[in-house]
Amino acid sequence: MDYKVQDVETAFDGEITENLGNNEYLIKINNNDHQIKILNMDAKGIEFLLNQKYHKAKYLENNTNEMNLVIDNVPITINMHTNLDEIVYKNSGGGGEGAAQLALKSQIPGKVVSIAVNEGDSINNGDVVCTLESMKMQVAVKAHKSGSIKSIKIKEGSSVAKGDLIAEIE
Amino acid sequence: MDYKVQDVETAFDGEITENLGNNEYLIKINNNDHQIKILNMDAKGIEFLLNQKYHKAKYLENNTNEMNLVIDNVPITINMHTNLDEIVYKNSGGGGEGAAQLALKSQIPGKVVSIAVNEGDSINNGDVVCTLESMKMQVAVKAHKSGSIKSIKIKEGSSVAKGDLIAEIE
Amino acid sequence: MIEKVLIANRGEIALRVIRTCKALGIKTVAVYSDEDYNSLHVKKADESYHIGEAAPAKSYLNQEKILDVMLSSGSDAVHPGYGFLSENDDFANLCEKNKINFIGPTAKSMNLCGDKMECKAAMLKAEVPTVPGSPGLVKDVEEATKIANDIGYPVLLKSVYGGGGRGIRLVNTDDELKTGFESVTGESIAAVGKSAIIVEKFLQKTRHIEYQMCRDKHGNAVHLFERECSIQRRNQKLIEQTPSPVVDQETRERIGELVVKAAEAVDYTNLGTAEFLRADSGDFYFIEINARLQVEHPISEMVSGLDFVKLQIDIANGEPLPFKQSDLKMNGYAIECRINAEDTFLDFAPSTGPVPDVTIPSGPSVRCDTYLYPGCTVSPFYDSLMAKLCTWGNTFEESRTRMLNALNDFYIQGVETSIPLYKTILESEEYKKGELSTDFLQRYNMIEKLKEDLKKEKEDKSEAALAAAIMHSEYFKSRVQSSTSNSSNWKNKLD
Amino acid sequence: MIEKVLIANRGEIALRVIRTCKALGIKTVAVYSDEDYNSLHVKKADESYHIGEAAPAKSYLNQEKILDVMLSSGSDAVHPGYGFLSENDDFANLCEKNKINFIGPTAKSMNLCGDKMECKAAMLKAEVPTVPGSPGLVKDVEEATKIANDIGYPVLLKSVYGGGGRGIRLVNTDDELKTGFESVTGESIAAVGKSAIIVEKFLQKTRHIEYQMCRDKHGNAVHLFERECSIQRRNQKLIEQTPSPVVDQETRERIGELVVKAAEAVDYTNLGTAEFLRADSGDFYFIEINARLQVEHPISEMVSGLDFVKLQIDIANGEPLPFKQSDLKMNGYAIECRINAEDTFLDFAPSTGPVPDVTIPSGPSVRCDTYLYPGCTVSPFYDSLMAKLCTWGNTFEESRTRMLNALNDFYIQGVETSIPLYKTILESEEYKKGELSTDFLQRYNMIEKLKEDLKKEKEDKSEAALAAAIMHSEYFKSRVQSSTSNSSNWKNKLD
Repeated sequence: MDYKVQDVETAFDGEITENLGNNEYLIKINNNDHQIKILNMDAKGIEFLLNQKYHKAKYLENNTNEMNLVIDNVPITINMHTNLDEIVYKNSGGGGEGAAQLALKSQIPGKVVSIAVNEGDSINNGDVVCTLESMKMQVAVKAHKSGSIKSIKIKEGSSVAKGDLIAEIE
Repeated sequence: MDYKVQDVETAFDGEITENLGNNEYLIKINNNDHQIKILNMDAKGIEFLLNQKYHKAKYLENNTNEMNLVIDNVPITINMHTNLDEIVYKNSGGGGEGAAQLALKSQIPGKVVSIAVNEGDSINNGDVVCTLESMKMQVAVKAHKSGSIKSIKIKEGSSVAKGDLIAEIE
Repeated sequence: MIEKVLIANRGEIALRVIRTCKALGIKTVAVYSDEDYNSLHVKKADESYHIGEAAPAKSYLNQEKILDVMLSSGSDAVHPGYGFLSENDDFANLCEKNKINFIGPTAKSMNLCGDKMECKAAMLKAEVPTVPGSPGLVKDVEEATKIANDIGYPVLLKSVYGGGGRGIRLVNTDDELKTGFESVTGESIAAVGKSAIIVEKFLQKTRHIEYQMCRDKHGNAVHLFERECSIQRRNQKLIEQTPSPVVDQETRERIGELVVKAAEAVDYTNLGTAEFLRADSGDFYFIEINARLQVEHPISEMVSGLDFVKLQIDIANGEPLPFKQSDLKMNGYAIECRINAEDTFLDFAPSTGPVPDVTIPSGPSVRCDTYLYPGCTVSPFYDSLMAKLCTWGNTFEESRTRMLNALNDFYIQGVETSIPLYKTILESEEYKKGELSTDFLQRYNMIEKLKEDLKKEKEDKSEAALAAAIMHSEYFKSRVQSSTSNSSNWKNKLD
Repeated sequence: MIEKVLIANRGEIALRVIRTCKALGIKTVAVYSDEDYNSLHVKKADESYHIGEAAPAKSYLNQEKILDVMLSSGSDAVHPGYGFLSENDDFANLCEKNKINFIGPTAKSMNLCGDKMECKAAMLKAEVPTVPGSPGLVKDVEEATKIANDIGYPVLLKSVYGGGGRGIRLVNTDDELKTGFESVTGESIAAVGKSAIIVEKFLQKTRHIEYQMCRDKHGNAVHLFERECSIQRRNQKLIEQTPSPVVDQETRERIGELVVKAAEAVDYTNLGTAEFLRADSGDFYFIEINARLQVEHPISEMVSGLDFVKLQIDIANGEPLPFKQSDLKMNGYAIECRINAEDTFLDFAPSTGPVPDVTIPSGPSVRCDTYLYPGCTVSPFYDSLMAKLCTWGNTFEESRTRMLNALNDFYIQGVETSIPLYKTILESEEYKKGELSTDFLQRYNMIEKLKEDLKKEKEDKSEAALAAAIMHSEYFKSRVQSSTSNSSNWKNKLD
């Protein structure tokens, strides 16, 4: 089976090759043998020694061809496509995804302090759309693209959750 | 309803007198009013402010007329008899209970290092019956009563769990 | 003598104060908002009273309500912590009038310190050098613009009621000044309910170095050495250390004498902090007095061996200082990292929500002041400081490596934290060499370095992650298979 | 230079060693038995190897197996911790032969220290006073009885391979000596695989005061001050503190000089401890050298500011001591409580099993070295020490109250612990006044006091317990009732 770790260049090929008993297995990753000893395991996570070194993983949601897990506190997404070309890269810094979308969403929860634009205004990428307050800080929400404000979905004084729609820009 | 806290002299009378709303209640203990504010509660435990002071209780097993709980890390047994005379006192230091019984039980887990008596021997209260090893310590198990050894239930080198039968003394 | 203290605060600082009170046998009274009924300070105090809604203005800033609790609970003193009412002279006044011992400076002295312009005038009189800027409050944007043009951009706009980096903006042009003026006003009103602004020359490549002041009611004053707090973001401190790498014993004593003069100039009592900018030239400029216990006080406790909250209480009780300047010795090196709930890659935007699991680091010379516990919640209503992680070492290198260890041990599930950034900073050559400045993050591209570090970390963990993934897919299979096959040399291929 | 250390131990001391190695950039190799696969030292080390069954003889005492792991893992050094192989000169020898740097004294010096009689002879030669007793090993019970009658009962029987209070018995009569001889032999064989016994005069109302020795491979030696470890049960230390309340600076220096002589007399290298009995007269008698890092080393670290494991590694690397005696200053007061899994009321019998939940205390100047974590298990195969809780204070009173706070914060679910006893001891007038002796528990009826304290605690908690009970029974009722009645002024009587 082929694997691709997001944000990491190399692709991997991995399989279990032998059950050594006593919770120990041999696995092969890119043709290199590794020894695994499972210390604890259930559906939510696993603790194991890989080549004598301890690791702890928590399994988060996963679907047919993507697995999200946290290993040693590092969140990692693994794609299990056989066709690696299909893999969509995601950058931990946000940015890339949805740049072509209409929707400007809030990346933080907060209270709407002020709205800087009106419907129909034209706006440039990076212009301030509104200001949110959270944890005593004022945080500006900026346009993710240039265009005109199609609709504003928030009101001054209201609260928004992370991911809530702020405005549509077309 | 009448309550008796084990190892504590006074008996208590307690009831809920008023639901003040917002998770606050008035309760009466021995005719004194107390205010309770519940912070968290489920079947396993409760966190509350009693007269503005925080407490945390975990509920352990309880049967019809006895409730075992740990409050602020202090284990407490409450008897809910209406007839207080029936209450059996238990002392946290062990001791009293079962002094009339045949069974000498181990109060610790350990490995049997040596057995000091034979079946049929007569023995005095406090004499060493056997020696157990646990956590690198040798601990003597002593007779809980005077009498003769009816039977020995352990062997040298074997392991015993807490509560296991060591010998019967009659 | 103080016997019962109400702590008019929340979070780690409330816990910090409770801890010392317990050790001194002083009763503690906590107050809490709707948002905080499950917070640790409520659970650790001797008594806890609900004081209102989540928004600070309706609870932790509600002076009348807090006064009610002080009086009804029989508290004879109040500790304001930092933030909230700690530098509010109206509140200090209210306490004084009601015979509540306010653990801090007098309302009068606080008022003088809080009025940044009057304070500056007092310092000039006492021959403590200050930063060039507006001679007093500026009335409006127009006046601010005029002064900015006189002393030359860049300038800082500061709310005199701000503190901790809030209510402060760096502006480079007339236009920036205009919008900055509005947001500083807004933030200051949101935080403390009022606003008034001064303008100050912005010095380039400066270090933020501050001195712990300590003065009793009899006029005995000492300084408790310096702290360097140059590593900041948005003018808020992230990492502090003591001693400063650029303060030698001669400088320590020379500036220390100025600090004692500064405390005298405003008739300061109790503990406070005199903040300085150190220009690249080596000159020190007084900027302001923080008239309260500082967030970063633990590192000074570590090198002085003193309990600052005890010292505050003793001074509030009218006791004379038990030491002279010459009795005080600095011992070792301490570092503090402020563990914030924030997303470094979203311009340090707040990250809030439930924290199902947390592992708090410990070990030799590690101290962690925090309100976190497994199952707690990081609230959007209050500031983003979740924990103060401090380490001490016999050498700077020892305190630095202990901090790296402790950062690695610190696990906070559910919210984004500044921990990864601190690891990158502490491992950078610039930090190791003590090349600090208030623009450290930008100057040395720390965010970019962090990205590289995280990428490398992912690469390092790839094989282990893959192994975990393989065993996971295998887990269910093997559970199914185990019922049909029990071969100890069982072989299987995934594909 | 040491680059990779195998830690031939488990529990908190393995974690302690790993921590310093990490800070120094040295790789760590853990070993574990069947019982320990879920232990923290396995999870924190860079590599972890299984070495056998739970019983120490089959794993942590298995020299050949441990050597195999050292060689196959490429370890260039071994840290033995305390207990297990730490004072086994055969093992030190095995390491020396295989070019593994044994972090501790040479096999030769260890052998001399371990041979209590030869060690005593060396001390007498160096004019270090020792306790009267047998001039050498006693062959059998008969010889022991003769010597005991010569010097007069009570006497102590000691296995020269014992340590930490194991393999030691106080006997008052010929009969007691006979049974004591057998059990000391048994315990010593169980613990380290061999036994040999000496007889010593038992001094009345003595204090156990020990000195940290430190000597490099170039012959530079210092002492790192004393520790008083008088509070014991069954000759095992429970609570230690430094400085000792009866050691003033003059005494510290005078005995300290003897300690340096003692280290030289046995050509000791690395860190070790010279143990003394202090008679009520004020006289000090050397009893033995513990040729290893001591359990209670953290309190000496706290007052000296030094990392002892780093010091051990530096000395093992052949580095000269970086300080002279005159450079070393004692700073403040430190206390250690050994948190044992034991039932005080069952004559300190072991208490083992799963620990579903644990809260580890933290805070200013609190240090907790422990292998505990929520979900761990306390094993019956190894000793009962779960955690070492240490506090530091600028004064003795500050360290004492910090310890009481920390003991109150320490929650360990599932096993009996010595925490309640320590609270009673720390609150006793005798402890506060420093009236310590090795029979402290009996002399001041601490177990009885503990019973009273626990009874009072139950009384204090009665109302809260009752309230919890009432709400519990009502809980289900009100849930049922809430669907039928929502009156905000609802009244109900239980009966």
